[in-house]
Amino acid sequence: MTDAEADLVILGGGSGGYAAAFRAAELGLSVTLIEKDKLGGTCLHRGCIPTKALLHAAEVADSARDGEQFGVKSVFEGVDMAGVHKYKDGVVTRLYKGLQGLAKAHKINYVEGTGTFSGGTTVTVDGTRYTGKNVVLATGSYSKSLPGLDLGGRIIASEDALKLDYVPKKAVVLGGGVIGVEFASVWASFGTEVTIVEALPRLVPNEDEFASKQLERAFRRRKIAFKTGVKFTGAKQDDNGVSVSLESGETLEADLLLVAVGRGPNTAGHGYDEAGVQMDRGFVLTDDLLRTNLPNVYAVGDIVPGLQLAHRGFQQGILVAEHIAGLDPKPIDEAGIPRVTYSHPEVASVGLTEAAAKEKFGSDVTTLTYDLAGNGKSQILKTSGAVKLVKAPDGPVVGLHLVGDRVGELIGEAQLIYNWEAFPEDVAPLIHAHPTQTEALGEAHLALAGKPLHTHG
Amino acid sequence: MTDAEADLVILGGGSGGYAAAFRAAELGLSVTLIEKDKLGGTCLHRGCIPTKALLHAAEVADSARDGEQFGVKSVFEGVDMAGVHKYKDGVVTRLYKGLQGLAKAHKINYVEGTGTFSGGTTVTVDGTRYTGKNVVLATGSYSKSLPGLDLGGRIIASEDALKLDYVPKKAVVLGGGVIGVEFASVWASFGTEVTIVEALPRLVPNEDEFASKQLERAFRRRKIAFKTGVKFTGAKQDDNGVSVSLESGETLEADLLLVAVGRGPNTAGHGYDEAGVQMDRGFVLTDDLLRTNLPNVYAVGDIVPGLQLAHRGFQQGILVAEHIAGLDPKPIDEAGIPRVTYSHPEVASVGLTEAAAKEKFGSDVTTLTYDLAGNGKSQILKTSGAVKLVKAPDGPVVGLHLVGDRVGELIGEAQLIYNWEAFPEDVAPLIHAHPTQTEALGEAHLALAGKPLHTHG
Amino acid sequence: GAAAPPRGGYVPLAKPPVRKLAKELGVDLHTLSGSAEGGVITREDVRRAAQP
Ligand SMILES: Cc1cc2nc3c(=O)[nH]c(=O)nc-3n(C[C@H](O)[C@H](O)[C@H](O)COP(=O)(O)OP(=O)(O)OC[C@H]3O[C@@H](n4cnc5c(N)ncnc54)[C@H](O)[C@@H]3O)c2cc1C
Ligand SMILES: Cc1cc2nc3c(=O)[nH]c(=O)nc-3n(C[C@H](O)[C@H](O)[C@H](O)COP(=O)(O)OP(=O)(O)OC[C@H]3O[C@@H](n4cnc5c(N)ncnc54)[C@H](O)[C@@H]3O)c2cc1C
Repeated sequence: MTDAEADLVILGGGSGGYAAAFRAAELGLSVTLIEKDKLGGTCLHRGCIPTKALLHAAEVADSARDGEQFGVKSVFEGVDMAGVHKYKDGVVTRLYKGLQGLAKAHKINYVEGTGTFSGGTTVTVDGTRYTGKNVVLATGSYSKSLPGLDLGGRIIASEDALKLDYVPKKAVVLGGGVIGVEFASVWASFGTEVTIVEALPRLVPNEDEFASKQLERAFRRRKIAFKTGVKFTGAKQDDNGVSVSLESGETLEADLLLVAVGRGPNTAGHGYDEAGVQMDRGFVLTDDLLRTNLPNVYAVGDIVPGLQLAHRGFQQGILVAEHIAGLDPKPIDEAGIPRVTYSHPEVASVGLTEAAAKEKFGSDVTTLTYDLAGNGKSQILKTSGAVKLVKAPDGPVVGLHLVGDRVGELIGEAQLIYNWEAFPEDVAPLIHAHPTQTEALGEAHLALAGKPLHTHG
Repeated sequence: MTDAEADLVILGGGSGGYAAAFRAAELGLSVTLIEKDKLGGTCLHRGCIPTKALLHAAEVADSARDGEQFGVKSVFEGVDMAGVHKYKDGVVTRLYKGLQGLAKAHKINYVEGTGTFSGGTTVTVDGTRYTGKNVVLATGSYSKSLPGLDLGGRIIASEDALKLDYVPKKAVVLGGGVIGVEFASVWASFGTEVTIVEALPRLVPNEDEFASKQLERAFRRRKIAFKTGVKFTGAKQDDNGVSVSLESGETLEADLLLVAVGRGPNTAGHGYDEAGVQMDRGFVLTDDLLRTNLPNVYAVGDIVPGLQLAHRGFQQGILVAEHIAGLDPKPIDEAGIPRVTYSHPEVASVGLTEAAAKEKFGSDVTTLTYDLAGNGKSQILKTSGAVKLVKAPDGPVVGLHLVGDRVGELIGEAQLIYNWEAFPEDVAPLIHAHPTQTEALGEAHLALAGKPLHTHG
Repeated sequence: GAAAPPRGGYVPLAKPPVRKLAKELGVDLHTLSGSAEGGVITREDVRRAAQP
């Protein structure tokens, strides 16, 4: 095979890699995109999309189960996992086709195969050398486990959990972060007895404490058990089940143990080390324009320390492409990236937690919490939860935190408020549509601006 | 009874009236609020809230009916109208209690009774004269009918439609505006065969044509029949049904005819005319600070020409209170008030339609439409629809129009974009959370800024 | 409650995206007087101020 050149060679066709590819192509650069598996990567095939399909099936199940509360004579007779997979795979396939179409339209040179970074700005695939004016590393992440805990059989990671062809009777979920909480929520809706084990003192420990409390309250009501602040010590499995032991001495019996203790950077065995890419605990280190220590070598997505989110990958990929094309993109404010946990109820946030804001701005930070009990649309949905705002002293709103069914969609507005550094007084005059859940955001800003409408002043 | 004085006397305790009352009280004014029926008015008791409860029950019904598409074995066995009303009334009652609590907390002098505006700044209730430094007229609106079409029996308006204790087999809905479309949507979900008759050439005729087309396509798929551009000529009823005749010569047979041809201002018989309040076709005329032609007499809500929406009433009520208290509130940009039709699918908009924008800015207005087929979360929900943006030449985004299930919640973000006069370039760098429906807004702005991500460039 | 309403703090007379733009362009809004109604600082005011 002859060697090939391009303006940009990208290793890995996940969220970060393909976004860089598309944006670079739009800007007139020639792009080679190397992917060993499927365009779209983790998010499309094993992450965001399939999990959210499961979560929607779970919502449909809950809705049918609870129909009577709304005067609807509906019956829930269980879940047909083959049908769920058909639905889920259908969604993935359609989006996958769309993505492939976009790659074609952008005239991306798509190379199927496993690439190795060979130093300089060259990636080698099956002996062929692809040399770019620039290289972007975007090899993503993998499900981690704990020392001594081997995946296999009844001990599974999210990849296998997505393919399960039955609904477990009892499951233990190790890890109360976003992935653990989402699967716990799905299974509970499908009828599984779930227990979450989290070493840190609360569920969704990266969120504001307020959000953890709200979520824990909701999970308690849903009879999703959780043990926080307790360490896992070991798991044993046999034909009948898996038994999970905790530091507390307790043992949990289940059909299945889902290991959701985080995702590690997929940076070993691809030549990074050998080429001298600077790394820390496996993550590729970059400056705020995503440049590694090597000239013309960038990194994006889950291999870069920070939030492991698809849209962060998109944003980073776009930034890198624009920087390479000679535009002047601004560094990304990591706190301005919206975060959503799509469980029932949802947790959504952007900006700083109260604790982080106090660290940054001192103790004069103000906060305001608005309960969804006062929000008509949330009452109609029969969801509870709240909105919490965090405000810098004499400054803008620097943190927005929401818990409740469907509040993930409110993060679009919240994202503008945080990133445009709006003051409560900017939002307050804009009375929100009635009755929507967005009104909860509106009311919170009204109250923070000193002019509450539907709250006690 | 002795006569009473207050800084502010408000006639009518609906959205507009109570918002004025609460805000005025917050600002230290003494307030008398006169209401002949129930605090909360049309919106809470006969409008926004009960209709949205019906629409949510409808969503639950659809979800149960369609469970199989998602792999959920759910069965829909019909609607139990007694149960629906229990749910709906439960929501209303809870919010009503909250509102009464707020009135108490604000120390509003709440007067139950029918008031008559006696000129000056006095309202009389059962012989007692309530004189304010200022008066706010807020008597709301009523369901109109057409000449020769008397309500009664099988010919009903929205008030009765909300109380119906059965699901009609066949219904004709006269009027394809927001109220007609919402009831059509509910009944179709409950199993009714519905035909909408609209004299104007399209459903939701106040919306951008794009939205009408999208909604009509969706209704066609749902087998909701509609006849647009055709005039109603008469209706006859007997024990077996109602027969509706159209100008086209066609006759529609049904169990029920819902008349949803608009709402008229409730301004007759309350002394307005006698006191010399300037009116036009029954609507009270005001300047942009909601002042009538009479000194210290204001009007808010549905009696003022313009959008008949609860949150417009809130916004106007707040403005009036602030103006009276000596603050300097800015006039409301009517186009900046978000509009949502909560049907399945929803229609939401803020700012100008393309036609209005072209009238204002000339033909160089640009538009961009993003189809929800490219939006992962919409695919997961199995909803179709689109987002349309309208942009002023070398200017900001001046119109945002959305169609699709649940897009009503995206109007919060859209409202900030319109009212803050954002350019597509302001929104584009803020990559939205994946996978949410807000991404459709994000992608549309990316594309309009010339940097599409998940669209063909 | 009777508690004093929380003070919102100073809001420069520009819409949030314009403030954000000013920040990116290194324009100090306090040095500008707005050209729009009510003294509101517009995008053009900021762009003009940003020109060398
Ligand atoms: C269960 C789960 C749910 C999630 N849900 C969400 C969510 O709802 N929202 C959200 O924002 N994020 C979510 N995420 C995270 C999201 O999937 C990741 O942040 C995102 O995929 C990271 O993109 P990436 O481009 O860095 O890596 P990846 O998407 O992992 O892509 C890396 C690609 O590189 C390829 N590759 C690796 N090595 C090589 C090689 N040597 N040669 C060629 N190709 C190679 C891989 O095959 C892969 O396709 C979820 C993740 C999981 C696991
Ligand atoms: C079916 C339906 C659905 C709707 N859905 C929505 C929606 O989803 N979102 C939305 O924003 N809007 C919706 N609306 C519109 C909304 O209800 C109105 O815009 C809003 O209620 C107007 O508020 P108002 O204060 O002007 O009048 P009203 O709410 O009508 O209040 C007027 C009050 O004045 C009282 N009153 C009248 N005359 C006297 C008198 N002489 N003495 C004492 N009291 C008097 C009445 O009893 C009433 O309580 C809907 C309306 C209907 C009919």
